[in-house]
Amino acid sequence: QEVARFLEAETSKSKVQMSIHQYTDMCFKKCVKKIDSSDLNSGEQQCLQTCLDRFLDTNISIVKL
Amino acid sequence: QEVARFLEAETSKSKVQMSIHQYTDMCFKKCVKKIDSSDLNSGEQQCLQTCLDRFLDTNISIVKL
Amino acid sequence: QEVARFLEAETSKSKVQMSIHQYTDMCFKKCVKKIDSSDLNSGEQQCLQTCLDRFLDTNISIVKL
Amino acid sequence: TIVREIATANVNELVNRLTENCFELCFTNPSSSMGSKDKKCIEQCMQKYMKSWNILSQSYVKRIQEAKAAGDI
Amino acid sequence: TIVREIATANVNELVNRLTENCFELCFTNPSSSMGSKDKKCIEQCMQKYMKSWNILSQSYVKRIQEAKAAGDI
Amino acid sequence: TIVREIATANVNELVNRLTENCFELCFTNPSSSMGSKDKKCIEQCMQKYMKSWNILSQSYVKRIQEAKAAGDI
Repeated sequence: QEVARFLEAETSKSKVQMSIHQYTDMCFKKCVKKIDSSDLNSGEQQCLQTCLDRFLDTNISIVKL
Repeated sequence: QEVARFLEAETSKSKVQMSIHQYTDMCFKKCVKKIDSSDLNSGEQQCLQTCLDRFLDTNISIVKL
Repeated sequence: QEVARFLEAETSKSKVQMSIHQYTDMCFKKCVKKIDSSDLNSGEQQCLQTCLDRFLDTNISIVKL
Repeated sequence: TIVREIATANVNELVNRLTENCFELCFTNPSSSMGSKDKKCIEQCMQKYMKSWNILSQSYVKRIQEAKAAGDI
Repeated sequence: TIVREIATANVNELVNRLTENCFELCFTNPSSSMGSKDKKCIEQCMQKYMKSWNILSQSYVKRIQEAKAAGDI
Repeated sequence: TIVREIATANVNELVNRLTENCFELCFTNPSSSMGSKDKKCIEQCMQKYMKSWNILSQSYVKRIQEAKAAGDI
């Protein structure tokens, strides 16, 4: 039973990570248009943050409707 | 054996539903460009219909070739 | 044990094929813009080749970094 | 059960595709917070998407039945 | 058997990607019915896609062998 | 073990998405060989991507906890 609980926790952690991969991919495509440094500038950081926030707002709205 | 047949039917239903999700996603992206009402206008409806028909034509042609 | 080795070989062959499907899809979209013949012209062939080479370069660089 | 797992996968697929499409249509320039106009857009988008799903779902099933009857597949 | 399942998955993947690419290339403005010009386009597109698959498949296998030989992967 | 399989799937997913994004950003017009400028671009792109992953990962976990606390999900 403890094994089952452990596996469930691992699977759930893995689902969270897969979601983060999906969001990073989507928001990186939207917000990072050129590579001229290894740092994110402030506009890119702001864009990434807003992208995630509005995407999760949309997701939560849809699940609630 | 009845359980096997039941599961097969469920799996096949699920594959059909996954295909419909894929077609809706693809044709919605092609045909719906703005949201100013909760109804589909006649142009959008026509576009969705044609999108599905030509996509299935393509699919059937390819499988037959 | 031989069954296990056989299955592993099949699975690995299948992963290679899935990768080739992914690369063909991506490079075909990049390189083939219109259909007016059943043959690839030399520009398209060159483009497909370069697309794959640079993609694999990128992949190998990332895995090594 | 496996039947419930299939149903959950189906709902998840719908929610994911709905979220992605309505996010793209309603937030072309995401602003710092979500206003009532954005909420209305999401709700209308969701209804449009569901109506599209219904139209395509009916057409698809009809088309597949015709193709089977004609021996095309 | 599992070997047949893998083969089927491979063919399905090919048919799905072929359909999507040739649909996009041959029906930029889908019309109300499919004519002979459309059919020709799909057939040519399919042949182009298969040729692309062959080129990339050979290059990929060659490249992977070189990378293995060079100790890059 | 299954834990190792999950970890491998996670790393593969990251490498695949990194490769695709950095290939698109660094090779808009792929040339016949890879130069030092291209290598630098890939390295910078990879660092930008990892930083994006970290920002979004922290925000996501924080947001989910807030939504759970507020009873939204």
